[in-house]
Amino acid sequence: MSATAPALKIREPSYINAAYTAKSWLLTTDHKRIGLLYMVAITFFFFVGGLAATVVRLELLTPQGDLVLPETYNKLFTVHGVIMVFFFLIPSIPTTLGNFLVPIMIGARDMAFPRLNLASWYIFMVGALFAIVALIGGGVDTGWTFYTPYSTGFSNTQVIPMAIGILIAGFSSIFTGLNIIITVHKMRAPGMTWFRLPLFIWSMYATSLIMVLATPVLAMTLVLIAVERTFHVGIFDPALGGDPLLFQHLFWFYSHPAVYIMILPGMAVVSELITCFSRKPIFGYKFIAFSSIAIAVFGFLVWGHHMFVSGQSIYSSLIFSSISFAVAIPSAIKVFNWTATLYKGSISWDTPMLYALGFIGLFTIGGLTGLFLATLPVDVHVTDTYFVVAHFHYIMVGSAVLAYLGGIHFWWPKISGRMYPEWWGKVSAITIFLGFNLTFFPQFIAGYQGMPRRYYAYAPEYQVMNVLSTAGASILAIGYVLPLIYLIWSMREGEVASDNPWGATGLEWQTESPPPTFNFAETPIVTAEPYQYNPDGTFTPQTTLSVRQIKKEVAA
Amino acid sequence: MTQQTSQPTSERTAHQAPALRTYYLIFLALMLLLALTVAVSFVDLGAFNELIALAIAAVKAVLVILFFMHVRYSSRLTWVFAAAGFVWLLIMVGWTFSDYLSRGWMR
Amino acid sequence: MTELHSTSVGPPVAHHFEDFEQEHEANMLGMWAFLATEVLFFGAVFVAFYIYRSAYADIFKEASRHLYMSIGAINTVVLLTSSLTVALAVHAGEHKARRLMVGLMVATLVLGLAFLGFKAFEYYLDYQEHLVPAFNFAWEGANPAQTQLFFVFYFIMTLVHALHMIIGISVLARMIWQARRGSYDQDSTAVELFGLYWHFVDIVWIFLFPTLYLLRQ
Amino acid sequence: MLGLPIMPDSASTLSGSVDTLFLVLVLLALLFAVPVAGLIIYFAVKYRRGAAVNRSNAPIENFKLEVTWMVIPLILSMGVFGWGARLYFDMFTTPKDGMDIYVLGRQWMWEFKYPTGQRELNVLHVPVGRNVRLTLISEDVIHSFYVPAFRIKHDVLPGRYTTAWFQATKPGTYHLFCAEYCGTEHSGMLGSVIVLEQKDYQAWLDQNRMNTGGVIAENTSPGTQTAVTAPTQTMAQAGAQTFQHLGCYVCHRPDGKGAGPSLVGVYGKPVQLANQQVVLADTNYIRDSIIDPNAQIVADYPPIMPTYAEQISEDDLLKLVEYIKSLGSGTEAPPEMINPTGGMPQPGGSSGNQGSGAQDSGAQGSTNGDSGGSDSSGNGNSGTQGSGGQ
Repeated sequence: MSATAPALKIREPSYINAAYTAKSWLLTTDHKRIGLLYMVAITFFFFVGGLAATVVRLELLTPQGDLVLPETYNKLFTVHGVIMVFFFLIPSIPTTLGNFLVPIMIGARDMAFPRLNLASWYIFMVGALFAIVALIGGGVDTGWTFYTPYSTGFSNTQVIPMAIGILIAGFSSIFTGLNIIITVHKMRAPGMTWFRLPLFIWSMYATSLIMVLATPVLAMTLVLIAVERTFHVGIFDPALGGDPLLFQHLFWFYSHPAVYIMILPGMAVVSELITCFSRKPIFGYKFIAFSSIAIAVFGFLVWGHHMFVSGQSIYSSLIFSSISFAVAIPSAIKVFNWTATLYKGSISWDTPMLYALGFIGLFTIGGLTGLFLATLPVDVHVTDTYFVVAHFHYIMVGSAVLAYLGGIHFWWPKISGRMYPEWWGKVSAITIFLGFNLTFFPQFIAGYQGMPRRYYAYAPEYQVMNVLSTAGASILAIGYVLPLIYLIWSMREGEVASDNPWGATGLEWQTESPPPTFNFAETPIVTAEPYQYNPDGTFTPQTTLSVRQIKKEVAA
Repeated sequence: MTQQTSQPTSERTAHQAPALRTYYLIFLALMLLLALTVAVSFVDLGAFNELIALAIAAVKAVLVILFFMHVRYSSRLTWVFAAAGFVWLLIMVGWTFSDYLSRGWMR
Repeated sequence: MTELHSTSVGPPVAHHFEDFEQEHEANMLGMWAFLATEVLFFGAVFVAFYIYRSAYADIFKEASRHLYMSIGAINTVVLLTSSLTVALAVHAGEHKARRLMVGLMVATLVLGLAFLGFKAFEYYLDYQEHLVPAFNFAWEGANPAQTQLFFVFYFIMTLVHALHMIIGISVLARMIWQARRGSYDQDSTAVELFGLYWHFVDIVWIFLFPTLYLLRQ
Repeated sequence: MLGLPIMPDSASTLSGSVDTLFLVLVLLALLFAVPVAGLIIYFAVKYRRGAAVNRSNAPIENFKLEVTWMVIPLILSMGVFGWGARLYFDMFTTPKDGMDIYVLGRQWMWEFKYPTGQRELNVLHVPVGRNVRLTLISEDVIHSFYVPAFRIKHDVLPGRYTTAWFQATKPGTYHLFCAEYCGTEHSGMLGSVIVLEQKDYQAWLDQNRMNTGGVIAENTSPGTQTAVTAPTQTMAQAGAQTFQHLGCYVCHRPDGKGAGPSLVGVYGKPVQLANQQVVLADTNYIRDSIIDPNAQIVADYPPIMPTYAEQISEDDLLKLVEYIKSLGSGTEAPPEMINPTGGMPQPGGSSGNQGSGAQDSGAQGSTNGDSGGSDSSGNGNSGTQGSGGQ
């Protein structure tokens, strides 16, 4: 195809070219192929969820409800929430980039449990099937939070299939997390000590902790919901002795840490990008590494800040509020360290870096507004308003999706063996950043003005902000579609990528692009700390015994 | 999160299993504890009934984990993994009950 | 892992592992991580139960008196014994005593089935006494709703536990078949893994028994 | 305060404090965000690849710096937490004086009940400058009572009274929203709070006082249906009628010589239970004792009261609560706070609360049903004897 093509012939077949049959993909145990299977699935769900959001935003263009029926609107925002949270954001980075990169970055040939890895994809797809059945069967109108007793006794929609779908997808998440944890513990290449691990691995490890320890609680909670809904036995029904707040405790025990399942992997990606494109070792490696673990652990102690006005004891609220402030510290550490990394770097403004810098901006806003919500009396006013909506979109959409896209661009040459078109990449990054802010910043204002969330029609004074928001959403939509188009295009037409186009230090860049099935011809030996970048563009890769050197020696 | 250095030792210790006698002794202890907990349940000790019953259950569980499940003879990493679930369970219990127990303080 | 030289003798190692030790430890740790998940899975329903138990202490105690403590106690003995047999089976496996191991696995299987048998019999008695929520629940005493809540939790907890037993027994049955053919002669990791799982299911019952049956004073 | 255009109306004693705290938070946020954003842009431009700048001795770690930027945010955030906690306590500590209003939420409307007997749908009239204590309950799912101009919000739960309070400072009409998603017409569950000057409020009360009965004022503002129902009796009177009607008086005699304890002066007092606990007889206690009488048995009385979960609507419950509150009121000292940790009972030491049992009343027949009944299909039977927990 191009001048470099002949060079490929002397290589081992890459994981993509190893076999071409559908069976070789659907029954693969190769972590890289499984990562791609996930990528296809979650991309589909991203656009399904996005479609629902589009209709929601259009409906909100005018104060009165005139586009869809209220029932439909309620189902739309529920679909948007459920799909985006459980079928896009939670699996997004861990199952795609995580699956693809974790073994390579630590110099392993595969995940610790390759068959379990494939099984989790199938489990995910079965869960997704239930969710789709629930959607086709009439949808769900409870909101993604499934608050009782509405979900158990009042909603007439497909709550149970949806709950089963989420439960099943949850097990997929558990198995992915378990696999990553064991892989990190047991599969590291010689010389890959804990403090030589790329920060991506630290964050993925922290993410996996949450997946393994929080998800089962959601699973049991959904079982209880299904039982209650089927048999009307009063688990959460006050008329029969139950307590609806207990559901909220159990639900948020998972769902608050779940937010960190979404954002920690984003931090994982950004840590890699910032240092690589600054050509400088990351500032405060250990602080960033431990802050990931701290976020994961503290994340379990703050769930009650979703319940400050719920009727929870006010003493409990005080505890949850104070710890919520504490959880901001490790997040702040990361932001400060990323910023400090830029100092005296040699910064290139490639697409992944634009995404990473955008991430820091959006994450800062999202994180700081989180402090507003941790502040008890302010939360009383703005909880369940658009302020909250804006806040968590800044974290879960702004930050997490920007990081995901930044990561996809950064590792695209490794994944596909091709470069993405740089100009289009920059256009999409800037479009998304601007569109996002225009969409969600006005929602902070609408929220403080008092516009409740999940409203299908609203008081006229909020219209200005909603019009701005809808306008931003249309820009955002373009920004999201662009990468889909040009990345697919680049798979065939893109410039062929070299093994290490960014001059990066990680092990994944010391093997071929795309990597062979078992990642390395021989187990690499890790000889260096991560991120040994120099401002002149040179760097020390983590393994000096590169695949090709070994090959040469073998040949000689 | 043990360091690399602990791994070789763990490999060696992983196959140290308790002697057969230990299994029988532990089984005996479990049976005695079972008898004890059933016996206590017939005595009204007020709030202590619950405390004792759960304490005995915890002791039994620890015996099973340490000996039957070989944690006593395993690497520190295994200890951490075995403890993690219970530690997080305690978080869930503690923080949830912090709400329920203090709800009546102010209405 | 620092040792790169994989041994040429010994059990076969999956392609992505360096050696048997690494594979064995990864498998064991994987099971432990899974059990940590299970702790939280059961933990959630325990937390819910104890919340209501603290709110309706007297009602739950009264309800508890309608369970058959004798059956619960017998089942505890059965399950603890099966834990012993599994531990011995693992021991036998490590000492390459195939016949003994198979025998102990069969004993475990029988004990597991006995547990389920007793449990089923107890369910039948509960049914006869109209204690099955949503099916035939009828309560003469005070506070039927809260009492029913007790039985809801009783059934959810024991059924989820029984489901774990059934899964364990199914796996065990297949493993006995494999073990007879000598599949675990070189590498009995699978038996160890099963042992961990089985012990965990036992531990759940160790807590279920006092929680449901004994807190009646 | 400050009247920024992005701020909603500020019309309660607390709203100014919340706004101040909010603005302080905005300032603190800017204090962090602006330098971070500024530095990122500055570095990204100054140290862009190819720029000829001094890059020597680039630091890659600095322990002191790390500690500094951990400790300073921690101190600041703990300060904000403390400030917030204080204000939160004020928000959630119901003042002892003021007027009571009962709020019933149901899919998808608000009903307000005044102790004086008036009943309103979706519109709440309150006077300026008086504490208004709200007792909130839902008949179906969780709603949330949200008045942005007052900066108050509280979930309205089924099966449990929650309380909120405010003191309006500025006459006007303010939005009332349901802030917790509650089903199809969630966004239609709107209302308004009309704050009147004291004298206007008095006039409004007089206009709607007693004896005309039925709907006397149809007051439709866009999107809200509303009606004032003028009373024929106060809530306590209605409650007394229910009390009589259902035969509660048979057991709960004022002299305490019936099968159940006297209810005179119970409200707000500690109650000695048979299981040796002491509980505060608040609205929830009264409610629970009617719905679920055997959960908390008053010491020295047999557990013979049947449950009334099936027979009584939330509306009637509120009336009974108001009636029981009114019994012996005025003569009593303000309620004391019970601290359960410190309140370990001495058996037999129930000297102070002899007549204060609260084995409660119930309602047999259905009542003059002006509101929907409770939703659930309990399996209640006419509970008879009972376990009577020990």
